[in-house]
Amino acid sequence: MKQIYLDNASTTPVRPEVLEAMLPYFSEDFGNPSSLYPAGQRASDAVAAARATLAGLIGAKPAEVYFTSGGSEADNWALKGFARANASRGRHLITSAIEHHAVLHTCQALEKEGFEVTYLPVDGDGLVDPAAFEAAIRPDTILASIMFANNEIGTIEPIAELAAIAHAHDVVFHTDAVQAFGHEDIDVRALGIDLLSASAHKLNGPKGVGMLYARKGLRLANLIDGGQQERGRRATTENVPGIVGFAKAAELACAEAADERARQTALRDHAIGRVLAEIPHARLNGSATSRLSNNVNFSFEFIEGEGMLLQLAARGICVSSGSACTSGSLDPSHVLLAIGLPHEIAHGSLRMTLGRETTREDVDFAIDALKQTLDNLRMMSPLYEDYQRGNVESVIERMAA
Amino acid sequence: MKQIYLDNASTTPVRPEVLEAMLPYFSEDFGNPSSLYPAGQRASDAVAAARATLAGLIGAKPAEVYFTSGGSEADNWALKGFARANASRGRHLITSAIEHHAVLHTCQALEKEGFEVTYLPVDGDGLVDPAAFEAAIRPDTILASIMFANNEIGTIEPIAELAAIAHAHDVVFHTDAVQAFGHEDIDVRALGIDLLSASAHKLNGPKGVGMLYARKGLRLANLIDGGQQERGRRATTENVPGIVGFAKAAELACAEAADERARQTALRDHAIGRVLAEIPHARLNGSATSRLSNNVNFSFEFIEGEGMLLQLAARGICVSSGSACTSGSLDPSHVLLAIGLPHEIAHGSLRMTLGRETTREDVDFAIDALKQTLDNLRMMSPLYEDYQRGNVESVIERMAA
Amino acid sequence: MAMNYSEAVMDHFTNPRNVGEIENASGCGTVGNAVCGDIMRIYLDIDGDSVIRDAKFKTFGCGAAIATSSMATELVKGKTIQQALEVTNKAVMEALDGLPPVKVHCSLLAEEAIHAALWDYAEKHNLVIEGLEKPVSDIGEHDHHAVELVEDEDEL
Amino acid sequence: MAMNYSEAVMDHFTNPRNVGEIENASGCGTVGNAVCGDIMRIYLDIDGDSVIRDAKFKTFGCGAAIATSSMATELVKGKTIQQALEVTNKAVMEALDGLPPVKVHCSLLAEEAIHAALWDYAEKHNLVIEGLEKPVSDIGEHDHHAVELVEDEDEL
Ligand SMILES: Cc1ncc(COP(=O)(O)O)c(C=O)c1O
Ligand SMILES: Cc1ncc(COP(=O)(O)O)c(C=O)c1O
Repeated sequence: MKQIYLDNASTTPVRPEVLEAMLPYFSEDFGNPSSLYPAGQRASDAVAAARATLAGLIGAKPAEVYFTSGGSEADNWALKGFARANASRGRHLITSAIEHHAVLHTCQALEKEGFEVTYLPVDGDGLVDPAAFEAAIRPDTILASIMFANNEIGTIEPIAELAAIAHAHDVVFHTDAVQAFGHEDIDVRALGIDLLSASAHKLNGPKGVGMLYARKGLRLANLIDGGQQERGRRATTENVPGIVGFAKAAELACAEAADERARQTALRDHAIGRVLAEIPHARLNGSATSRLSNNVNFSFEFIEGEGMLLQLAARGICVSSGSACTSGSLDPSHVLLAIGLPHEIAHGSLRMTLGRETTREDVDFAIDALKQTLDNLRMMSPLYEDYQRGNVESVIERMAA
Repeated sequence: MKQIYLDNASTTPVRPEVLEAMLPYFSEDFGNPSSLYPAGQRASDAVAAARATLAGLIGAKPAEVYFTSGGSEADNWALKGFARANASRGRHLITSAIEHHAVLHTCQALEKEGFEVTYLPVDGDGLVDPAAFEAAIRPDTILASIMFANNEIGTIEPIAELAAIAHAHDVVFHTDAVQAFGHEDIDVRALGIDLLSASAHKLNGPKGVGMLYARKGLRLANLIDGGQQERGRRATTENVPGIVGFAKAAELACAEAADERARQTALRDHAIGRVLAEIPHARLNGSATSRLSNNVNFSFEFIEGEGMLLQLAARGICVSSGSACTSGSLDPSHVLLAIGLPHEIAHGSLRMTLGRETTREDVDFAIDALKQTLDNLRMMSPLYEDYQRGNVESVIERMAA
Repeated sequence: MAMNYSEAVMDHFTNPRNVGEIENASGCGTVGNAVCGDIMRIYLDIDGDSVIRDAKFKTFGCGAAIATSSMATELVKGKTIQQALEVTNKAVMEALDGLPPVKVHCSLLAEEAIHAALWDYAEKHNLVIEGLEKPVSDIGEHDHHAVELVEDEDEL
Repeated sequence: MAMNYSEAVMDHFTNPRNVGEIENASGCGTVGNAVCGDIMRIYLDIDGDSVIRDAKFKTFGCGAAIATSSMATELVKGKTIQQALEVTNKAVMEALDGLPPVKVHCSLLAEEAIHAALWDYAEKHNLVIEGLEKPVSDIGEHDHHAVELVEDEDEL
């Protein structure tokens, strides 16, 4: 059966050009970059070139880019590394309630180490309020971490504004840009970002590689101690093919970003328009305007998400409900709860995330399938029965009122 | 120019069968293993199969195997994770002076957190003395970490004996098996290993993936918090191709290990024999008997290592001096100093590590080139001039006496 | 963690048996709650000989919730009330060739829904069904935790 | 971190000029020590007009140590003593198209070795060479650290 992949926020296929760029480094130029002979030198040169490419794409210096095993490690390193190295200056951190678990669970781990964390609420669109952000800053606040764009509902946060506030109070600013890098334009200097996390597999690069940008001069405790790789700050034999693939993927993504943004925004708004027009009891989650061009997120009343996903999967549609990392869990998405959805409709949410290969036909096919699926599941739903009999009211209608 | 690669302890080329096994997971079955649709399910199944394979190869259960980004992360996680989670039971650790920096620098980081570490000396062959090990155990000792085999001099430690002593005193036993896995037979239950680190790129698998075996029931703090991957213990979207490649490489390596060990031991001893017979002022480092079958390590008097490496590289011979991670550093190898070499000859050491593709012709070619190189460099050496004029004596002769 | 559903579960999820309502059912029971993500409602048509002539269900919940509802209704159809009481969560799970640990609670919910429908039948007809206790109407929160622990044990 | 040597360094390392000894040299100086991994010995043949007619070296050390020795001897040959004093570590580095930061100390060593040979010449001939101070014979440990700091600055 034809598969329509609409889960690009979860992960993406490696582009052929990227795989091609990686291939020589598995079995030919496989040397250890730390070694002196040509096979190692070529690997070392490839890592240096990849570092320069990635640094250039975000307006940083090569020496400010550190390779990691992915977005999660970059988030952990930024928060734990900075907090632990700067604890003498203060033990308070600020983040938002809708961060990825790689940030939230890291904050919880830091709380166990004696740090205090403020989890800022967001508004109904998922936006952090700059005034509330400023109000949360205390004399002992050392670090703020606010994601560039949310992975579930696609909301883009006002990063430049938040970073400026942070700096006005001598607070270092980290952003998890895993969903934004390669999609939105990012210049760390212009935006005032001190620390930034990114991951290759979200932009048609390989899984298992990411990066942390850390502004020159920041003190950061190591997460992984050992050899002298990454200038003594992150040990392990470099994942040369992964690093090369990351740089290639990012280079291509950033070059095409403006065009893809325009194309995907049109597709996204087409999808949102059709759903709202054709499917009753549906609610768009996240901001309608400050939104990643590839993100569509709806809650559908009277049905539960996993059943919807499985039925869509049976029709060849690959989508997700909640974030990928928590699917399989029994808890509804913390992001949907944070934007004020009641549990019962948070359970019935669906995320469709477009990619560079997504066509209008794909989107239309998926929405047709979605309509059938929802009819099916609602027919089976005791809640819908109760609603139709007038025994309960619609939560979405109540929220909209 | 033909390249003769004799640096397999540093890293190895990915085998064609391994790359082939990995390829489908880049762009076809690229799904996120956490997702419910078929592309994700196939990725999830592949990770589960790889975990089962690797567990089987070391006599563990699949749920005791956790994937990491390499040997360094596994070492860091084992030591930091166990120490931090069990600090209430005691704050003393034991390790050896010849561990890889991924263990030694991690121990130093733990010392800064308030743990105490005993660095056991080794004998002239690089062996940890079990009696000294037992004597170092204190009532507050919680963890011992002794490497299975040393990466520079190839010495294989008496793991079963050390683990038994540790257990007799209720001390948990970790081993860095990065150099041993896929070469030596390892059964964690039979040997009494509680925690074990391994890395794919040392056995013809890909860079950027490793594993930590952690015996069921051990408490371990997370190093990387976030999503629910690896049963909530190590967050990040799984590096599916890397994991698949690791399992395939390990499976092949373990299947061939007995034959390769025999073949390489013969080659190794041929190399050692030729060097000792044909090159004056040479000293074999490491144990002659309890030694990895692929490791040859010599110190040559009157010359310095980097010059030797570069001249050999100019002749197409890829070898190393000290461990790969520290090449480019000015300090002589801590391992060579720990086995009692004076600085001046620690600087002149050479490691040749054989691989599955190494032939007898390769070894002979390399030794012929080595002889020329040493002649060259000694002719250039003021120390050799002094020695020939009778102004100084040979350190190696003095040590042998 | 991906869901590894058996073929039987997938079959009962994609082609659920006995979906629907029974007008003027002999007994009807609803268990679970939307906050926890699962609600099951089971309708039973029971004849004068205490034989369950028909069973229908409506379920709001995951794939496993729908599959267990479908299987539970299949299993009780044609059975006497006493036989139906033997359709435990284990029986439902076995009939479905097992469930992922995290989904075991769905089979408990199905058992409870049958019990709730029987309890409703008994109340309406002023009967006492031997061995039937008043079912917990809300089998949500508490149970999840128990199940998560089980899962942990199972996996480690 | 891999070594990124310039082509000039690699050339002087693989084909070093002026390797050897000068019997009855006018001056000979040795600097560095084996513990730190670098020793350089330079022999000078100086004529009555204070012109360096020949220079030879022997070096125990890394590729950069050998290349800087080779280049330093090349640079002083044919020069007067006063001109030779202008062959600083910077001059040697420039002639080699630069050195990796971690290897800068090798060029200092080469400068010191020339000075040591000139000092020896001066002592033997009871001369005072203007601008020449007694060279540090052991230019090892201390210097490494200074250089490492430089490298850090440079890289970040
Ligand atoms: C003994 C030992 N431990 C740990 C490591 C680190 O492994 P990796 O480079 O995969 O992090 C290595 C190799 O570099 C090693 O030889
Ligand atoms: C916003 C965000 N942060 C962090 C991550 C973690 O990235 P990775 O899977 O590369 O560790 C993800 C994706 O899973 C994400 O969407």
